[in-house]
Amino acid sequence: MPSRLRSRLHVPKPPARPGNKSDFSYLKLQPAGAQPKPDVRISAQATLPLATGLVRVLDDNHSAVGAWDPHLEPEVLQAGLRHMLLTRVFDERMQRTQRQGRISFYMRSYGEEAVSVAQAMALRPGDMLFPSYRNQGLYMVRGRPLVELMCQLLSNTRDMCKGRQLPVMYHWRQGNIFSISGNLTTQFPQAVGWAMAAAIKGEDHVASTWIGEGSSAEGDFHAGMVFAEVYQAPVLLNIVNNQWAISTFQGFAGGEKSTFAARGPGYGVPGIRVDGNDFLAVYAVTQWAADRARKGGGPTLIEHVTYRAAAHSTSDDPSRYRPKDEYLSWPLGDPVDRLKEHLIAQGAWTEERHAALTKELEDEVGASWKAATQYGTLNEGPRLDPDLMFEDVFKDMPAHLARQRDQLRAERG
Amino acid sequence: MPSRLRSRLHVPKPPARPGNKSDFSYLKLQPAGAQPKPDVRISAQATLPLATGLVRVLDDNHSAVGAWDPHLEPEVLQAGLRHMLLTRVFDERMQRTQRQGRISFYMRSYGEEAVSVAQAMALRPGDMLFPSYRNQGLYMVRGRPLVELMCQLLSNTRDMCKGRQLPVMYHWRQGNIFSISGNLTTQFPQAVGWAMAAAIKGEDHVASTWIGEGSSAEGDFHAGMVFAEVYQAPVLLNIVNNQWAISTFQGFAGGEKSTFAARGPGYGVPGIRVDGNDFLAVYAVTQWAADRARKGGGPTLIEHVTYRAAAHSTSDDPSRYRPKDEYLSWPLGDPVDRLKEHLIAQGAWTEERHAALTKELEDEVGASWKAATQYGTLNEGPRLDPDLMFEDVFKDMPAHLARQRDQLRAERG
Amino acid sequence: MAKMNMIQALNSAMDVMLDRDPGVVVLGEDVGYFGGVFRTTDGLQRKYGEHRVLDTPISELGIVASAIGMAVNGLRPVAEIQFADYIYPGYDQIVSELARLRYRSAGEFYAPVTIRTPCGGGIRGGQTHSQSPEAIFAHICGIKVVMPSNPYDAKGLLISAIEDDDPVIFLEPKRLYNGPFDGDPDKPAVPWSAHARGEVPEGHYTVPISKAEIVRAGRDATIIAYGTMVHVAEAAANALGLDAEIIDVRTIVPLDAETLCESVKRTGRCLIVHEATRFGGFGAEIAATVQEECFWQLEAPIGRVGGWDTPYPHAFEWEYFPGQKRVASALEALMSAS
Amino acid sequence: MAKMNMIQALNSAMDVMLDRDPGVVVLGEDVGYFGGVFRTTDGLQRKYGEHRVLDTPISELGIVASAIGMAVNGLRPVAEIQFADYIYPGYDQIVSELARLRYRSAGEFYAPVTIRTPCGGGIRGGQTHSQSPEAIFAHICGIKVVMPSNPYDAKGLLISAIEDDDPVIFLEPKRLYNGPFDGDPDKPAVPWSAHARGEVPEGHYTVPISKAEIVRAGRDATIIAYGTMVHVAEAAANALGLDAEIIDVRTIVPLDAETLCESVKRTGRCLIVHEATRFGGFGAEIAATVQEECFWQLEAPIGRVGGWDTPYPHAFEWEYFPGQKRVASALEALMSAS
Ligand SMILES: Cc1ncc(C[n+]2csc(CCOP(=O)(O)OP(=O)(O)O)c2C)c(N)n1
Ligand SMILES: Cc1ncc(C[n+]2csc(CCOP(=O)(O)OP(=O)(O)O)c2C)c(N)n1
Ligand SMILES: [Mg+2]
Ligand SMILES: [Mg+2]
Repeated sequence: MPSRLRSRLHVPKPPARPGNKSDFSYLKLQPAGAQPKPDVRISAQATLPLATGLVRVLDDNHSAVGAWDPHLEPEVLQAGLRHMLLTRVFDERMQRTQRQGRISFYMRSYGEEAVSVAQAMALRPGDMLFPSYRNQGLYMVRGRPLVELMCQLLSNTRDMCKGRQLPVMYHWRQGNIFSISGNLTTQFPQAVGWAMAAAIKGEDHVASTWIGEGSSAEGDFHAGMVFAEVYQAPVLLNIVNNQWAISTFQGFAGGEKSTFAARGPGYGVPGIRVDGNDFLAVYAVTQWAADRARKGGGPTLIEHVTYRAAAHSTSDDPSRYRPKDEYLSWPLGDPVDRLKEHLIAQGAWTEERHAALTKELEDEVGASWKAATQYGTLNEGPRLDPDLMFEDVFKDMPAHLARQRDQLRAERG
Repeated sequence: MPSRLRSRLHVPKPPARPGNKSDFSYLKLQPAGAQPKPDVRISAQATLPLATGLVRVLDDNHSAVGAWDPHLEPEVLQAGLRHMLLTRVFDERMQRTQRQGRISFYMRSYGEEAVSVAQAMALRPGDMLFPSYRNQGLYMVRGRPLVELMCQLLSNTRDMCKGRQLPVMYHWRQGNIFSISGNLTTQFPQAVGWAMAAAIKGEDHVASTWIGEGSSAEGDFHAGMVFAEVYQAPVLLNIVNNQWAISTFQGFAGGEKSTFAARGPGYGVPGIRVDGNDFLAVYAVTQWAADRARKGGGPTLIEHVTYRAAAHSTSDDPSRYRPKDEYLSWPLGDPVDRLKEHLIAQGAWTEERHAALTKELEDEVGASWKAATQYGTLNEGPRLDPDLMFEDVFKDMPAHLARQRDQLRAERG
Repeated sequence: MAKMNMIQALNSAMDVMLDRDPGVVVLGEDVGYFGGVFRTTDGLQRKYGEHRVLDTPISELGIVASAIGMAVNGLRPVAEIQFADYIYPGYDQIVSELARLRYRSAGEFYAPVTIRTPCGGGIRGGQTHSQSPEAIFAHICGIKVVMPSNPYDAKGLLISAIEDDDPVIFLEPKRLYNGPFDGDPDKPAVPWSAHARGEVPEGHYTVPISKAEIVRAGRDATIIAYGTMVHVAEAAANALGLDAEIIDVRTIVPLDAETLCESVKRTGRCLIVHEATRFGGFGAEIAATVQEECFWQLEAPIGRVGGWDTPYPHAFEWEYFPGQKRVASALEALMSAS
Repeated sequence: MAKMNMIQALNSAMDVMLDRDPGVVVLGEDVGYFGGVFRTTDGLQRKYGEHRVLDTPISELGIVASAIGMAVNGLRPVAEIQFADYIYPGYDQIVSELARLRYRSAGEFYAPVTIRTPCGGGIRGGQTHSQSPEAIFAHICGIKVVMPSNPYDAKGLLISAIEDDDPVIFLEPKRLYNGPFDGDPDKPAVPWSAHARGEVPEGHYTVPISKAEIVRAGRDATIIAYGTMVHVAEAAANALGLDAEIIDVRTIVPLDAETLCESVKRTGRCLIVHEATRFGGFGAEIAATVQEECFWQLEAPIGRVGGWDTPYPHAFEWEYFPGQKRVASALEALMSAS
């Protein structure tokens, strides 16, 4: 290999590394209200401006403006604020318990709470959700008791996963939330299959699925897009572009020369790029896409522009690969703050109520934690029965697993 | 499942099934010369009209018109005609030998000859080709002796694959043509890797790869697109949309609501949709994309609109799933006829010369066949040594394979 | 009872299940209008409509994934992978998702998907239309693996698979589609209509998953085989005039080790025959289990016959295929060991 | 000689090869700027530039496929798959392409790609960060499979793998990254610096692929193991005071059956230990081969110890892991059989 030649390979570079000043000038932004809201029967091609632009509702003065304003009642917004705040308080507390060694692992959704919360609120309870590991807000909206989530994190005797999954890999059949996989992007085409079945059965439900922008590079993304387009499946396909996939920025997933939403029209699927930190915009876009799907219009690809404010997980240290305080200069702000300011500007909220709500939620989380740890922690009893390890591999336990169960019993004495 | 509800699943339907009149009204066409030819430094987004339109050069009067006319010398066109005709004559003859039971399997490229021939001519010998099984024209242009191709088809003692591959699964290291895989689409991201290496080495070569429109549904397509965009790899990514993938029409690959070329801009990759039966248009588009790649502009996605005039393979009977004579109403005509008529209109060809050329090529193919069969056929000797079966699994034969080779020797007595 | 070849028997199984259970859907490349490249789904779309018998895009990943999603939404998908050699793009969805879903969700979610796929060689298909990948599924916990050797079993096992709430990989030895095959390609082809197991009931019946079958009782040795190799083994034993017990494994997971070991304990000698490459093949698991359970009764090392550890080469099909000669010489070695 | 843990040894192997051969490139998710989630490629991008140490999109399919293309264009890619549990999306490119290229093109094309990937459990990773998938590669002809058990071997074998013109799957038992692990999680961690095999030359050297190593000679039984289990087996044998011969397989394909069988012929007893699920695991191939070659010398059935045939559950890590107790009771059964 002649080393005198200069490589012509293009290597994407994030705008800033540790020690540099943060720089988000690469982000194509638009002011709130700039995007018109088309009829849901619009063709995929005609959504291109939506897919390359940015749907925003909340402006810099905390007002809701433009065609995408969903005109939600203050009670709905207050509920949204509560769910987002609960998500954040929950995340912070669980992060701390991990640092204390009481759970083995945790992943926060800090800075991205609007995505899950606004979307879950805009969907119906019968709609089926296929989340990634960073969508805990869905559980808050659908009302799963915190204790049950915590018991999963603790792998204790009430763990919904019976000790089999890493923390945060929840599922909830009754609440129509699918089981989270450790393998990225697999849920994306599965959601399409679920939606195809809803269509085959002539039912009115839609499916919604979430992946990170990094995960969109997997082949599963493509399979999901192609099947969704071919069968016009009633499904919301969400890419949460939080700018980072562990240590690689969104340019390594293909975000340099196009937006992720713009892939939609290429496939014949409408695409919308939305300010993922704008509760109202996310709500409106979700409502629009769900309405479209229910009316037989098929799938919509939604890119949520947001920022992963926390580390990837408790195993990660982002100060090794990006400026420590990058989140402070994120141009789309904080989703909780923005909704709070909007409510205050509307006269439907105060700093005092906010402080009180925060305290209330912290207490709720604290009390739930206390309750959850009664059922055991990873290191302290009571513990799940190890016999459970051999169940649910198959519906009925085959002979060789029964033998191994007995062998383990003997081993444990 | 309540069977009284009506399914809302959309199921793509081809315009015509056996017994129906052919109908190509779904095809979005444009007249020759309609598309402007942009500078190769154009952004991916700006290629959208090229990706949804249709680049054509040869008009209905057999003239070359518009900005994409590559202005080729008559000698070049005559060479192109010869290669296409040779491809066709070769295909026809091999089809017949299969029917006579002398080779086990064959796949023709009838109706699609312009794609491989014009592209191979527009590229340089040092450019690396990653074909599918329907690109035999590449071999004609690069000049591999027909006897060598035939020996592969015969799996005889001079088979380049040493008896290991199905017919048509050629390769040619010296001619820079990669080994064909039975597994669809795998070559697509491999070509991108090859191009990345060329860029890393600072070399000037480009890679070019071909898949069918049906094959574009595989995850490998997506990986190829993402890697090509991220690293701006110097590669031509060709989708040969011949309307059919065995029995399913292009709507089942996602062609109903968008073009295949239009996926390019979605990914941030320029896309061009070209009349695949127009030698001049294919040539020009290829030249443009290769020039772009060599100048550091990165990948181009090219959709060739053509028609699979023959059966999928000798194992297939298309009259079971499409009108028998559909090809006769294919609106983009026949690539050989069109180039021939263009040359005649230019005064650089005659019916007589065409007939003579046809005869010459038939004789050449006939003589090659005679020569090839000297080296054995699948059923008649001489045969390859079965010991070869155990070679090239690894570079050096490990002990267990040597033992198996000896065991087979004993078995054969 | 009707005469059916294996294709007709499989078609009949799907027909019966599409009719009985409105949740059953059939999907795959070319399976709908065309009826499949082997015609296994012929006529089903005409009968049940294009919303229950679906042509799909060419994406094995998408076929498996969408089937999982459909199954989670209450359907019972029967997915075809056109050739077993093309199942690998769907491998992650099978291994990480289909096989794991029940376990990781503690039983709340599960996906009763059946994946049918033609396997094995002997049809001049070359290395990408001849593979037998059962071992790479057998090692994955959470998925059942089945391979029939005749039309009667094929229909009964496929109905069992579709009715099973666990996912099933259903491998169809394509060389047996039209008739039994004893490994001799020069003999005239025999149709299933001339074979007892070509008698197949028209309606619903099941053959249980996880039960091996003693095809032929014998005292001198036990031959354990499945798929095409059951017939080859029988022919080889006959040619040697050996009183061998021949067992058709039928279900690879969960394996009916009891039936196998009980036989070997009686005969003291065991040969395992499969078409897949030998190294790391499923025969190794059988051999390891049999030697463990029957060590004290064994009179000779357990033999294994399989495909050579090379890809399946187009021109050397019959040198590659583990035919009667290879089985017979392994049997001779087995019987003479002492 | 320097003291290195396994991560440093692997890093050093890549460093040496990047330096010696301008065709060597390293690629994978997070391997570039960040240096890998286990820091195995730490510092390499800084030293060799971002055109030789590449961060990639999150697509294991794309990583393997692009590595194949690069290799065909004269480079020598070392690809990292972040966890072995995530290798399946690349399985088709590995099985159908990487492993087959040389064969199908009769040697004209080949792809000297090394795929490194951390495997095995014991780090509280749950079912998707703990798998040991060697068996699904061992069964695929055309690809070598290696698993080291200590820093010295890790570096020497990785250099051999990179220099090898055949593709190599290089499995790194991640529980051994920082120190030897004997299966007892309650004991304080021991660093490699306290172990003889933590002495690693800084420069270029190789450990040959396809050679097993007798880690400890012994007369009473042969324990065959690889990866983490070498250390567990040693501890279990010590605890029992058993004079066992312990063999580290090191290379799974091509298997050094000779060394294994020669030992078993001497000891007459054999236990095989691996971390992967037992059913259809690579231990089956070893057992099948050993019983075939050593039948007349065997004094007891060959034992196999592996992970249970379930996914690797987060909360039951140590009940799942085949630790000293499980190995010891298998050894006791092995020694008492008669
Ligand atoms: C198939 C697969 N490959 C790799 C990983 C390891 N991994 C876990 S999360 C992650 C990054 C995902 O980034 P992104 O999709 O952007 O989601 P985010 O974490 O930003 O929400 C990686 C590479 C995995 N879990 N699965
Ligand atoms: C991975 C894989 N899946 C399925 C097949 C079977 N198969 C061979 S060709 C083909 C159709 C391909 O159609 P298209 O890509 O449009 O190419 P064309 O034959 O029209 O040139 C199919 C499904 C295969 N070879 N590989
Ligand atoms: Mg991300
Ligand atoms: Mg096609």
